Amino acid sequence: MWQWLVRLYHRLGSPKWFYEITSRWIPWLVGLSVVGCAVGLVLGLLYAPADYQQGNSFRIIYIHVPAALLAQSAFMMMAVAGAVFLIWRMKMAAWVARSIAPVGASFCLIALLTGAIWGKPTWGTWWVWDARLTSMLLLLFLYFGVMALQRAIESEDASHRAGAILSLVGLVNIPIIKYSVEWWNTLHQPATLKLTEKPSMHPDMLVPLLIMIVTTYVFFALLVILRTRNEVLWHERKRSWVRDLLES
Amino acid sequence: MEFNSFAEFLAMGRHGLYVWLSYGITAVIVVINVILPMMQRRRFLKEQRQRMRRERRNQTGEKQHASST
Amino acid sequence: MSLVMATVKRDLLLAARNPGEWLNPLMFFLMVAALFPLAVDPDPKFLSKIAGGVIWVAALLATLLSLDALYKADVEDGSLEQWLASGESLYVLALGKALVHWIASGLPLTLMSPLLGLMMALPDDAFPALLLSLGVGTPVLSLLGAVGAALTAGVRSGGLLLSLLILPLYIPVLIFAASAVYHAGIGMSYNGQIGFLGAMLALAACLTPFASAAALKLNLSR
Amino acid sequence: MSTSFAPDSVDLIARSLYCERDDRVLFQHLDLHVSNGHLLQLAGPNGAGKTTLLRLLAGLNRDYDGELLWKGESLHKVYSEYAHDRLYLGHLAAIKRALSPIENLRWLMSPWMSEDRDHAVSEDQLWGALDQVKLAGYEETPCQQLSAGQQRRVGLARLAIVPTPLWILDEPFTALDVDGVRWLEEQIQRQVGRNGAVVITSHHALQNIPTLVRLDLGALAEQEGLL
Repeated sequence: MWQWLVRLYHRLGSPKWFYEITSRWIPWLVGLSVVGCAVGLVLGLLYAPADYQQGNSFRIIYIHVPAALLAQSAFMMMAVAGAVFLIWRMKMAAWVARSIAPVGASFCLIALLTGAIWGKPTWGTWWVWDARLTSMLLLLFLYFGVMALQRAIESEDASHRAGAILSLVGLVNIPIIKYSVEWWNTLHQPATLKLTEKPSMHPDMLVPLLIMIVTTYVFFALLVILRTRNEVLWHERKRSWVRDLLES
Repeated sequence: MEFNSFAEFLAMGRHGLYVWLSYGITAVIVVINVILPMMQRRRFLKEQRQRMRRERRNQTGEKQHASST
Repeated sequence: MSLVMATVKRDLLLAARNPGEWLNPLMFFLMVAALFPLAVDPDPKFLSKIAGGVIWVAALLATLLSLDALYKADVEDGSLEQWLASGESLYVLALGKALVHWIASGLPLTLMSPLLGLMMALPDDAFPALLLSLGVGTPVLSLLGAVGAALTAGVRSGGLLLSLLILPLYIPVLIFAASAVYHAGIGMSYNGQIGFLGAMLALAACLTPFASAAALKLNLSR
Repeated sequence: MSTSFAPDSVDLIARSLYCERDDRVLFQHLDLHVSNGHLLQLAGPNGAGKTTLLRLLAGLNRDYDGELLWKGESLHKVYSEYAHDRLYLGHLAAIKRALSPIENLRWLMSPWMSEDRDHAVSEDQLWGALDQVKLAGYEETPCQQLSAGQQRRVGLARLAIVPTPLWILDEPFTALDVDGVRWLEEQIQRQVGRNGAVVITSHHALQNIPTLVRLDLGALAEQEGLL
């Protein structure tokens, strides 16, 4: 088992291996994303019953919740990849971390925008300082910070390391931020209608949501892989295997 | 099926604007995220192929130059 | 340890020679707070409600202003290189630098805050809470901010970038500190908030020097 | 200190060092041994990696492959002992312009001034060193009023006092006048003469030192086929 892990680690560290294996994965990931998205949306938009309080506007849940979940776990993955780079100096990890940042920020933006739009029919206004939306906004700021820092530092190695350090600091802070925002929210707003908190969800509503969550993770993997492959090509452009690839 | 007609589906019980706006914005962001890395890849391949062609031309040029002197 | 002590002494000496470095953020603190009555409403009843929050936002911005210079000069003139060459722990040095920053920024802000409290019609009961929250909260700002300062020390025009990185991390401090002042003003207990600020201070004092030390090394590669 | 260093007080070994920057290999298979009485001059064209190698040897940079040993142990494992035994003078002088030479020197020397160390440096030695580098009378003038050469001398004054057997100097001759250059040459000779060791990057021709070894990184790169 241990030896298998060590071998996997060395393989993961090899850009060429990564490029080749992901070439085989991409069709599967694309297929899964398309099928999952189609099934999830048909079930969610056509077959799930309307919410008794919110009516049909609740159907936004099928993008809002997966995007919000993903935006948070993507930050964690970015920080973990950064830590792997800091500790073992594995360049692949740095490229993965750099690829995650814009994708994670995109999903964070989706969660924010759909949350705001959802707020209009629910609360009657486009923006409410709701605890979840506020922590999403702060998460977006954290993403912006990491990306701005990576862009500002000229030396590539230093920019990877700086991004990794900042995302780790951010990771430690996220629970504190979430807790403090929730605490602040209970002070200022008496419990209003929460967007996504339901005592129990009808299975017809829940199943499409679960499908969409899984699909979003698969799609996220696809996007990160696409970006990481570009990083691999760029950094290995002088190696013979990339040259062979260019010749063909 | 929750809706009886396509028009009803689009209307989403008076919430059509919000639902479709959400899905529309999401679609735009998703498409951008797919297209950007693909364009980047295409640009990379083009630039590198050009660079290799240039290098090869320079190499053969040097050889000819060396043989002529 | 000797280099840390020498650095703390040297930086305090430098602050004494260039008083502008720490006086300017203080004046900025005063001016920002003066903007609110002018821009919003000078009615004391309204001001007393927002006073705690406004003073804290101003303190936060003033801290950010003074942070940019924390490591920049040390990176540019080679002091940082000599730290690393000395073999002494960068963790302790980062802690020392954050302490110097707090002495030159957080401490004077705290001492000056009652003046702003008067300007903003802060309720009498809230003054102890204001002093206490600033006293416990501003060291957290210095410690967290020092990480950002270390990360951006080698970046040209890193001041704005520094604010982008650090502001989201300041939110919890802002929330609990401003709420402590507000609750004190309406005669409620604010022990919980101060306790939370204290916990954040302990956590920041333990963890942020690691991040600062790692970030400082970035400015030395090459 | 006129006494000479113990015979095994300098023992710095580099084994098959490999270093690349921005996808370019600066050097590989590099072996070095610096011990007592050695003077090693790193030479080579700009961009050959002189400063990079110097910083690796000084322990300031861990971004390399291969081995660096100090007295037989990995340099970064015994870094605090190593740091106490070697003096590193960077290309940047670490001088604060608002402070006077004596205040600057006091800070620069602080790692060697704590009393629990053997041969702790005393305050008198600092004043004496400033006297040696012709800064007598300027000890308490803010450095911003001194010339660039004078400011560099503040940093160089450390050479007159620091009791470390190994010196690592990055372009120390920069911005010095004729007198300063002569003084610095004397210091290097004195250090080698008392059985200490010096590693230096400089375009300056060092003379009258029989133990001088020049390592030309440009020639090395050519030999290894890195160009």
